Amino acid sequence: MLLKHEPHPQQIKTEKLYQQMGLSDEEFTMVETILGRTPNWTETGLFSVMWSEHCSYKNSKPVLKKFPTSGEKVLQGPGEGAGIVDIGDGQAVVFKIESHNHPSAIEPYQGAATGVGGIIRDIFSMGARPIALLNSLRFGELDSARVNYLFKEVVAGIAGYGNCIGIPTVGGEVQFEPCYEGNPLVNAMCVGLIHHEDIKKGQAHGLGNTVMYVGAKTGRDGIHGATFASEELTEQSDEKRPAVQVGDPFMEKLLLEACLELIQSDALVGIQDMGAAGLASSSSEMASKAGMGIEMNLDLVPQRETGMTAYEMMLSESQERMLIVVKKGREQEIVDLFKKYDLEAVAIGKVTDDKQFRLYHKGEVVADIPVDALAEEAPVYHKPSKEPAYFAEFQAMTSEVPQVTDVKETLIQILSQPTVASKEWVYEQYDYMVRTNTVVSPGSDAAVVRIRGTRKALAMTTDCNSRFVYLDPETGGKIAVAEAARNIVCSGAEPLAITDNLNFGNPEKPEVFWQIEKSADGISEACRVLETPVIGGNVSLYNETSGTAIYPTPVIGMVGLVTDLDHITTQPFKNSGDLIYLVGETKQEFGGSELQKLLHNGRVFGKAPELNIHLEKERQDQVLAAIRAGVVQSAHDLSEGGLAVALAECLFGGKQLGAKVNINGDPVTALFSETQSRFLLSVKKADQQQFESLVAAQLIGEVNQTGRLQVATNEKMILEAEVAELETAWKGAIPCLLKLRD
Amino acid sequence: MYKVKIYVTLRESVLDPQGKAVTNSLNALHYQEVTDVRIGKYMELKVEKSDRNIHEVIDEICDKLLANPVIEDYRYEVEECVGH
Amino acid sequence: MYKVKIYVTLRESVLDPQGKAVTNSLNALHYQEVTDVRIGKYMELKVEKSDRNIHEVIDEICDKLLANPVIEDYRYEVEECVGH
Amino acid sequence: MCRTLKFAVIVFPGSNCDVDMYHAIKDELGEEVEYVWHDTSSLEEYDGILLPGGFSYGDYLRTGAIARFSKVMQAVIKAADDGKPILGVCNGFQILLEAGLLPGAMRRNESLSFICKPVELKVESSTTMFTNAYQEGQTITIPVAHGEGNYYCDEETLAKLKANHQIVFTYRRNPNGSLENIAGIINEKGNVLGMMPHPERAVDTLLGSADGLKIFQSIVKTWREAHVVKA
Ligand SMILES: Nc1ncnc2c1ncn2[C@@H]1O[C@H](COP(=O)(O)OP(=O)(O)O)[C@@H](O)[C@H]1O
Ligand SMILES: [Mg+2]
Repeated sequence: MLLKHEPHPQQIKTEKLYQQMGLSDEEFTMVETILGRTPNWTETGLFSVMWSEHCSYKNSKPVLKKFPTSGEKVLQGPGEGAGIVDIGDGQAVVFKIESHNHPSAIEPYQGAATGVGGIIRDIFSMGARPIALLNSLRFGELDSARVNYLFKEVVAGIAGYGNCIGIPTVGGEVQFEPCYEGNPLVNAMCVGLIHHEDIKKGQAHGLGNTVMYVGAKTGRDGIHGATFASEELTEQSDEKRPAVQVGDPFMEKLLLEACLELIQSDALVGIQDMGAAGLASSSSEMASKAGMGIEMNLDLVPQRETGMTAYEMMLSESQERMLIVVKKGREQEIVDLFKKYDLEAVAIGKVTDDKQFRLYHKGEVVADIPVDALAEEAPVYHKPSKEPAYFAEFQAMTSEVPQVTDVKETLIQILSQPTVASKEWVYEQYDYMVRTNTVVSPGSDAAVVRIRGTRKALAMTTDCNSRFVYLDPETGGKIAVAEAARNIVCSGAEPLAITDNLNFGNPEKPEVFWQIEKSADGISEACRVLETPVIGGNVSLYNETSGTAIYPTPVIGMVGLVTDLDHITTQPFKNSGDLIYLVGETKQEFGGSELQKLLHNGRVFGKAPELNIHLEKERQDQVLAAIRAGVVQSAHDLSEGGLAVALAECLFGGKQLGAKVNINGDPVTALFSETQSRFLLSVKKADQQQFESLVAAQLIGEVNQTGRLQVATNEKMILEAEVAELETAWKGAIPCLLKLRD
Repeated sequence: MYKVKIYVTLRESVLDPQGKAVTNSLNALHYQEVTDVRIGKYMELKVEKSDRNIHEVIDEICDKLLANPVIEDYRYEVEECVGH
Repeated sequence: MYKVKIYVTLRESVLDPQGKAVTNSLNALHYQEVTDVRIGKYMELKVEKSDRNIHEVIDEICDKLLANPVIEDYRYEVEECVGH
Repeated sequence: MCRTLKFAVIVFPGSNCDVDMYHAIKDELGEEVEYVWHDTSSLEEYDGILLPGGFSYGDYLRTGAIARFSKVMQAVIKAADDGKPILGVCNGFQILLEAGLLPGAMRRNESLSFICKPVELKVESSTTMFTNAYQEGQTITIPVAHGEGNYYCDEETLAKLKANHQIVFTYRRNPNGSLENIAGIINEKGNVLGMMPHPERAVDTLLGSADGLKIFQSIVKTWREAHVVKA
C-alpha cells in the first residue's frame, strides 16, 4: 500500500485500488458522488479510514442506538472522547474503555502499551486528571507456548506504560478460553476526575482560530491501523501489518501534565487526541462537530521521517499526539506552555466556515472534501441477522447436575483454573498504589480509589463472562452488567454508569450480527433497571482467526460512588464468630459454569443461568443499604465456581480463619451452581437483628479460627479442606502454568 | 565451542524513545555534534558444538526468542573458540 | 560525519539476570548447546565532525552517560561516512 | 518553640511519586513542603530534600542516568555537602547512585518483572537521622514498586558499607535479588539515605500501613534537636 508513486485517480478507479484500503465498490461510488469527481490517493485514504468500522461504527451504529445513554447525573454521554458523570460538589468522573486487540495479537507488548496510552489520552483530552486504569483480557488456554508469550507480554506492556506514566492500574479481569487462542482481547479502561468547569470538548469553533499540533512527531507507524482493526486476522496479517507503533510513556507523561495546564488557559477552544486514524480523524471530527471547516498545511506537521507524503501523514497512527484549537493570536502562549515540558506545539492550520476539509502539501491542495462526509455521513449498514443453529440446540437442553465424585478435589481443580485462580501474578506487575489513593487494591471485588480532600471514593470494575454471552447473548449481556454492578455494590458503592467494549467476530456473518444485537438488548435492559446509563464505549469487530469467531465478549466497565469512606467493604471474612449469610436462592444451573467446562474438556453448552434483573436490583439495594448502615463486615458476589469458590476466596489472605457452613439441597448444586444475583456476606453477631431487618438472606454458617473450610448439606459433611491447601492451589496456578513453558 | 555475538536493532521506521531521550540529553550536555542515537541489544552467547549447523541454530533462536521480527532486525557473528 | 557503534556490556563479575533467564528459556526450548548468554546494549550514534577528536568525545560521553562504570564496560568502533 | 521545617520535593520530567511525597509531608507529617522543578539551581531555603519515585526521563538508558545531569543535582550535591537531610526513594535512590552520592548500582529485578506489593523490612540501624524513631531490628511494612531494585556493589564497597553501618534497611524476604537483601543505604556522613521501598506510601492506615511515617518524623526530630540546642 505504500507505493513510491501515488496512483492517479483514474488508476485508483479502474484498478480498484481502493479495495485494498477496505472501501467497497458502492462506497467508492458514493465518494465520487460526494466529490463530484474521482478522489485522488490521499482522499481515497481519508475516506477509507474514516469510513472503517473502527472510526465510523458503520455496522454497529444501529445496535448502539439501543443503549440508554442519559440520566440525571450524565454530563456527557457517548460522542466525545469519554463520558462524564456528576459525583456532586462540582466534581465529576470521566471514564472510557477501548480495545487494542489486533495490534496486541501481532506485537503484544507494544500493542497493549499503546492501548493504555490511547485510552489515557481520551481522558485527559476531556480536561480530566486520569486517576486509575483497569483492563480486561482474554487469551487462549495457557498450555500453549504462544499464549504464554502473549499473556506475559501483554501484562508487561500494560505495566510498562501505566507504571511509567504514574497512573495506578487498580483492577481488571482475565479469562482463558480456547476461542481466544489466535485473537486475544486487550481492553483498557481509564478513569479520570474533573471539575465541572474544566470540561473540554473536541470541537473546532471560531472562524479563523488556529489549529495546533502538539506532542510527538509523526512517523510512518500504524498507517491504516484503523482499517487493519476492521478486518479479520489471517495468515497474511503479518505482512499486511502496518509499521508497529511503539509507545513512549515518558512523552505522554509530559503531554498529560502540559495538557492539564493548558486546560486552565482561556486561549484553548477545543482539544482532541489523535487516536485511530490519527490526524485525519481528529481534525475532521473536531471541525464537523463544531459545524465548521478546517484547513491544514501539512508542510508544517512535525515529522520524524523524511519524505512523508500527505497520505502517510494523515493516516499515521504515531502515538502521543494531540490536536488543539486555540484563539487566534494566542499561539505563542501555547508554544511557551508546552516548551516548559520540552514539547513542541506547532500551528498547522485554521478553522474555516465553509465546512470543507482542505489540505495543502508542498504548495498544492491535496484534499478538498466536505468535512461532514468524512466524519458524520459515513454509510450505515443494517446487517442481516440470523439466530445461529447452536442457540436453539442449547435452549432445548435440560439442565443436569454434573457427576462429582470427590468434592474437595474438584474444588481444588476449579480454584486452579487460570480464569478463577488468583491474578496476583498479573497485578503485582502493576503499580496499583501510585498517587496514594488506592484504598482497595486489586484482589477484592471492585477496586476503590479515594478522592483526596473529601470523604468520597470511586469504585470500579470490568466484567464479562463471555461463556454466558455465547450460550445466550441477551441473558449473557444482562449478566455482564449485573455482575459488574454486584462487584461495585459489594465494595460499598452505588453504581453510576457504564462504558462498554463490544468485542465480536465478523459482523458480516448474520449469526455474529445476531449475537451483537441480542447482547446489546440484554445490556440495555440491565442498564435501564440498574439505572446505569451507557456513557461511552468502543466496538471491536472482526475478532476471528481462520474464520472462527471468539465468544461474543461485551466487556462492561463500571464506576460507582462511595459516599463515605466508612462504607468501603472488602471480600475477606474479618473476625471469628461472625455470621455468614447467603443472599439469593440457588438453582440447578450449570450451563457455561466452571464445573461444566472442567468436566467437558473446555466445552460449554446448555442454557445460561437465568437473570431476573428486577430481583437483582432489589438485592443490590438491600445489600448496599446494609453496608451503609454499617452492619456488613465483608461482602463478595458469587461468580465463576459458585458458592464453593466464593467461600474459599473469603477465607484467603492469611488471617488463618475458617468457616463452618450448612446448606440444604443437592450438594453439587449448592457448591458449584452459578445461579446469578447471589452474595456472600458476613455480619457481627451483635448486628444480626438489624442486618436481617435490611436484607432478605439465609444464615448459612459462622466464621471460626480453625483455618478449615467445612461445608455440610442437610447436616451431612460434604466438604472439608484446609484453607491453606486451597489457597496454595489458587495462588500457585498461574505462576505454575507459566513456569512450565519458560 | 563457539562465541556468538548478536546485534538486535530496531527497524528503521520504528520509534526509539530511548535513543531520542539520550540524544536530547547529550545535546543538553553540549554534545551538539551527536545528531542521532539508536539503542539496541548486544548479546554474547557461548554455544557448544552440536550436530546442527551453528548458523541454523542461531537463526532459529533469534527468530523465536531473541529478536521480535515485527519491530527488530538482527545480525550476528560466529567465532570459533579454540582450546575449549 | 561519523557512525559510531558502542557496545556496553555488564562486567564479568556482575550477575546478569536477563542473560540467565534467556539461557534458561533456550535450554527449556531444547537448545541445550547454549551454555551462557550475556545481554548488553548496542548503540549506533551519528556524530558530526567537530574540532574535537572523535575518540575523545566518545570516551567522554560513554564515561559520563552511556555506561555505568560500577557495573558496565564499553568499547566502540568509529566509521567515517563519506558523502555527508 | 520552633518553626516548621520546609521540605523540597524535586520534580524531574517523568517523576510520578512527587504528589505522594508532597501529601505525606503536608497532610500526615504536617510540615511545609514545596515542589521544586528540575531546572532550579538553589535549594538554600529548604531544610530537607526529597527525591521522589517515578520514571525520570522515562528511565530510558538506565534508571536515573539522565536525571543526574539535571541542573538541580548540583544543588542537591551542595545540600549534601552542607549536611542537610536528603532522602531518595526508588527512582530517587537510583538517581543518587548514578550521581555518586551513594555507592553501588541497580540492576533489573531478578524476576525481570516490575513488582508492586507491601514488603517487610528490617530496620538495621536506628541511629541515623532518618530512623531514630524506630527500634533497631524492628520489622516494618512498606510497599515496593519497581522494576530495577536489584542493588549491587563490589565486595570492597560492601565491606565498607557493613563496617560503617551504612546498610539501613534490609528485606525480610528479598523481592528483587538485591545483594545481602539490601533495601536502603546511607552515605558515610549519615545525611543521604536511598531506599527502594516507598515510605511516603505508608503514612496512613487507610492505605494499608503507616510504618513509613517514622522516617519523616525522625528527620523532623533530629532537625529540631539540633536547632533547639543551637538556639
Ligand atoms: N488484568 C487484571 N489487572 C488487574 N487486576 C486484575 C486483573 N485481572 C484480575 N484482577 C483483579 O483480581 C481480582 C479478581 O478478579 P475476578 O476474578 O475477575 O473478580 P470478580 O469475579 O469478582 O470480578 C479483582 O480484584 C481484579 O481487579
Ligand atoms: Mg466479584
